Amino acid sequence: MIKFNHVFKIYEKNIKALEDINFSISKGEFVFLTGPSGAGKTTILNLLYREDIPDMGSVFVNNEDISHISDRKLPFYRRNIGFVFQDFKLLFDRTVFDNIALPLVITKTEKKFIKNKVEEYINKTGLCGKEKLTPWHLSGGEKQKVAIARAFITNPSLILADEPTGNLDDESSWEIIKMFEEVNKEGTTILFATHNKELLQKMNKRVIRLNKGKVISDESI
Amino acid sequence: MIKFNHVFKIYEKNIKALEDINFSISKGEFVFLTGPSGAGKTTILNLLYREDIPDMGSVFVNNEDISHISDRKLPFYRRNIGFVFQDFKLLFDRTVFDNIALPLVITKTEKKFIKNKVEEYINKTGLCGKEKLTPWHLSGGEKQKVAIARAFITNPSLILADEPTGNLDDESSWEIIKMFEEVNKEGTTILFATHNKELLQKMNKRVIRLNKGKVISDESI
Amino acid sequence: MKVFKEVFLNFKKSGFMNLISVGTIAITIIILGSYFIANLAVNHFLSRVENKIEIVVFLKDGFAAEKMKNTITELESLNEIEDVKFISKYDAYQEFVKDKEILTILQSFESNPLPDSIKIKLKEYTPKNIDKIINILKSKEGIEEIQYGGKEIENLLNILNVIKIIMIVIGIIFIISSLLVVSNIIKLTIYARRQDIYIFKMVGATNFFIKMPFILEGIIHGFFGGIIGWVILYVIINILLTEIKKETGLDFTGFYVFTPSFFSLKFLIETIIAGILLGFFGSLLSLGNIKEK
Amino acid sequence: MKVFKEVFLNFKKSGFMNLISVGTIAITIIILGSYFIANLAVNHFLSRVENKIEIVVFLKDGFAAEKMKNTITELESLNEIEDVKFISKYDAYQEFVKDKEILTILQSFESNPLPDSIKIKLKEYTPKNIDKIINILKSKEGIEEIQYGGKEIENLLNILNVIKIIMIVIGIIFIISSLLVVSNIIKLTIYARRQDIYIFKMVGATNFFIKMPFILEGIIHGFFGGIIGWVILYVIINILLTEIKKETGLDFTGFYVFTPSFFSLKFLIETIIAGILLGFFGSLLSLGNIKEK
Ligand SMILES: Nc1ncnc2c1ncn2[C@@H]1O[C@H](COP(=O)(O)OP(=O)(O)OP(=O)(O)O)[C@@H](O)[C@H]1O
Ligand SMILES: Nc1ncnc2c1ncn2[C@@H]1O[C@H](COP(=O)(O)OP(=O)(O)OP(=O)(O)O)[C@@H](O)[C@H]1O
Ligand SMILES: [Mg+2]
Ligand SMILES: [Mg+2]
Repeated sequence: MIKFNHVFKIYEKNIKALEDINFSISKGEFVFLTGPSGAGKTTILNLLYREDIPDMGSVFVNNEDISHISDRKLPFYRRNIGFVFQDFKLLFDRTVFDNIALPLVITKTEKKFIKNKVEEYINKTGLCGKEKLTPWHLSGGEKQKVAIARAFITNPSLILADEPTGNLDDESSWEIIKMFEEVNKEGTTILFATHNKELLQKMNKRVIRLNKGKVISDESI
Repeated sequence: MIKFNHVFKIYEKNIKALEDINFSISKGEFVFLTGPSGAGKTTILNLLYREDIPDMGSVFVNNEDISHISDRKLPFYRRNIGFVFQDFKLLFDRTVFDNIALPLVITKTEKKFIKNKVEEYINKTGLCGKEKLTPWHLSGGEKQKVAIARAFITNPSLILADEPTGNLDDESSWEIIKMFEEVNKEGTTILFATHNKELLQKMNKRVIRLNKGKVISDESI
Repeated sequence: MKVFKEVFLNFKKSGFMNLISVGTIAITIIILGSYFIANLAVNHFLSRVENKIEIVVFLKDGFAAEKMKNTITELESLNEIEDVKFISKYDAYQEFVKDKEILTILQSFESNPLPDSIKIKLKEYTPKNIDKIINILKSKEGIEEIQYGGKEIENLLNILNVIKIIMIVIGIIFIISSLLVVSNIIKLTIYARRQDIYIFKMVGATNFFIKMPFILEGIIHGFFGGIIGWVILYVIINILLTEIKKETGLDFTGFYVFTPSFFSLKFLIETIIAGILLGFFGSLLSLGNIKEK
Repeated sequence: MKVFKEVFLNFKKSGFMNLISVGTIAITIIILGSYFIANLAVNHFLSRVENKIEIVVFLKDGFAAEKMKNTITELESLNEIEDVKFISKYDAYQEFVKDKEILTILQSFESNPLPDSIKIKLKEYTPKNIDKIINILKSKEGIEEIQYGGKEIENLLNILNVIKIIMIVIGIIFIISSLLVVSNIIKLTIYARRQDIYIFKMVGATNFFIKMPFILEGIIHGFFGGIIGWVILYVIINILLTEIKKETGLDFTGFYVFTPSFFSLKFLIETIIAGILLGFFGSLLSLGNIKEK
């Protein structure tokens, strides 16, 4: 489903964020992405989301080189992907409910359906009682939960998660991980960037290790 | 040095963020603050920084009820405290160098001194080579390091750190922790909010545990 | 429907920016409105001055009035001419004897000393038009003298025309300025929300979905800005007219620009339309190059 | 020094917002400048009209000129009066005989039929002033007739005064509007940077340290806005004058408002000062209620 083919990403001032990245992920896989700070995890996820394009090489999703998606089609490409951003990217002047509902609202989904769906994910992530608050009034972990719920709500076929448990305590983390496992069982492909060693060990999934923009290992533990 | 005396903080919609909080911290202590997401850790740190004032009870710092600090004196109170914010609060249109230098610049410190100091902390946090980038171009962990360096640069007598290792890999985390221990040995009081159980266990310091706005335990492990 | 909800949400959350946007449109409407009224007044005065200007052609005594008919018909067919009137020496006499002093003078003559004459009014008193008519008249027989005020009148007309040109230029400056200011304000409100726009793009919103609320918002702001601008203009002008009446005794309230019916309905609708257009084009101009992040 | 660095940084980083702010000030300067020039021109024309108005007092024949001296001195001492001139019947004759037609008429008289007269110019031609002078004159002996144009002139004067009041009101509207628009723009640029302001407060910056850069920025924007506004105004007016000359043959370039020296120096300095004041008060107004976060 996903294929990185000799991908390079070099930022201004000659910062080599990615150097010759090659890997493929099949449909339905659950893959962890790890590596020290600045290794290039977020960069890889951004390339997959077409937030950025590679300077060399190509990124294939469903056998399509996504660098060639036109601006007009881009929104529709993104709608198939759920992205839990590392910095959450929430709308600070909308309520938790509206933030989670956003991906459904922009596709003009039926109101009742939205309501049910949002309530389902508010329960799953443990945000009950916070529906009407805006992110200003949330704790760090609560914001992260909103970001996660928003990524799940459209039942996307691919979920990109950038350090989704960085601000969560162990208990919440495991509940969130359970959500990922559940949708993964139903066929959703997952690419999960994390620093959490305990998580990597306990989950026993494929792990792609990055360091300084290069893949240094790609194996199951 | 710090004393919470029957402190309550109730937000709109009757959200009890803190309920009857009592504890004291002596000068030079290193105290961890832990608890699940939404327990009230950030709220406690915000009260100490006078970003917010308690609805009931009082917070004493150096035997002064900080609710009574006038708006004119507030900036000077804050200059004695280093705060590593959970969401970093960096200036996105200034370079890493300028962000770290900010607390010194606003006190009109000598230029040369600023340069030396900033370079020292850029080295310590491992941000070498990123001085001239703006936070737009930093990875999550790098942003966190900038936030930490900024909090340390004024040699404050009190450092409040809100989940300062949430976005860092293990190795960087330990380097940062070493920085905290170092200044603590020189007499700086530290209040450190974290979810990281491993950290709590290895450090063997006093830990204040919160849950749903209440102190549930306060002991050394 | 969704789009309206977006607009409503924007309204609620950034009350401060709405105020600024509506306020700016109101101010521009006040400026444009004052200009519009001043322009009407100036044109009104100018046309009153112009209406008093006429070319008078005195005809040779004894020249058959019948022969003159052709000339008059020819003149009437010209584009530049508004009105041509033949005044016989008898008519002129009747007119003049109304003044008693002139009567005594006229009575000292044996017969009526006044000539037949033609009065010509032009549509536009440009030097070019005047020259053309004079030249035509000069080519005709039976004309004793042509009176049109000469250099004096020409100067006055020139000044009037200059005033007209200046008013048009000022009008253009004002309209462009208003559009720029309003679009600047809207640009800034969009800039202040660039983060939100970025997030919308990130979750897969189409450009249309993102831009529509801003355009609707511009229109709504224009609507309210127009109404507010009109109210303020109305109050200012009423105070002004009362002051003028007190100060000089002149009553302009009867002057057609300020009649209540005109001012309170047609003008209200015009200001609202102007406001809406300002808001619409302002937001359209600003959306050209949304920069997010 | 630090403050200047802040200002410079703000400049560099938000080029887009600077452009909008400078542009808006330039636009306001253009509007205020056109108003200013229009106002000068109007006042110039009005004073030319007023200068032609005078009160003429014809004296009784044979009344000793010596006795009139007292009246003249008394008139000269009045505040309302600009100038008083005695014209003897001999002077008047000399003046009139310049016209040949009148000469023939005058020669038909045995002696000089013209009376002695006094010409009075007022500083301000308000109905009140005119009434006062007329009443004083009426109380004097030896006066045959007072001529001041009567109702006609009074109406003209009223209209001139109305025009003056309207120009003043428009001026006030323009200045207030400009200030509001500029302060709105600055408010929005501050709003767009509210997050930065919040962070500054969080690290312990004083209010003065936070506000100073905005005020300096306002002043600098005003400076550049003033210069740009002046350049555009200069170009527009030059094009306008050339057009007018082509169209009507009138050459206004000699008219004192537009003389190069005036326009290129005094007026330049004035627009720059106006720009700076706009920027300064605009930012001061906006900073009153900084809302951060
Ligand atoms: N827009 C950019 N311009 C310049 N350099 C960038 C940009 N974005 C990222 N970088 C650099 O690329 C490198 C990789 O960044 P990336 O965000 O992918 O790291 P990461 O693995 O996500 O780290 P973290 O765990 O800290 O989030 C970093 O050194 C970063 O400074
Ligand atoms: N401004 C606010 N208005 C309303 N509720 C608030 C506000 N700030 C915080 N809260 C609520 O207070 C509670 C405590 O929040 P706090 O940020 O202190 O949690 P925390 O312990 O820091 O959690 P985390 O580990 O997720 O950062 C949360 O339930 C949060 O929703
Ligand atoms: Mg990252
Ligand atoms: Mg927190």
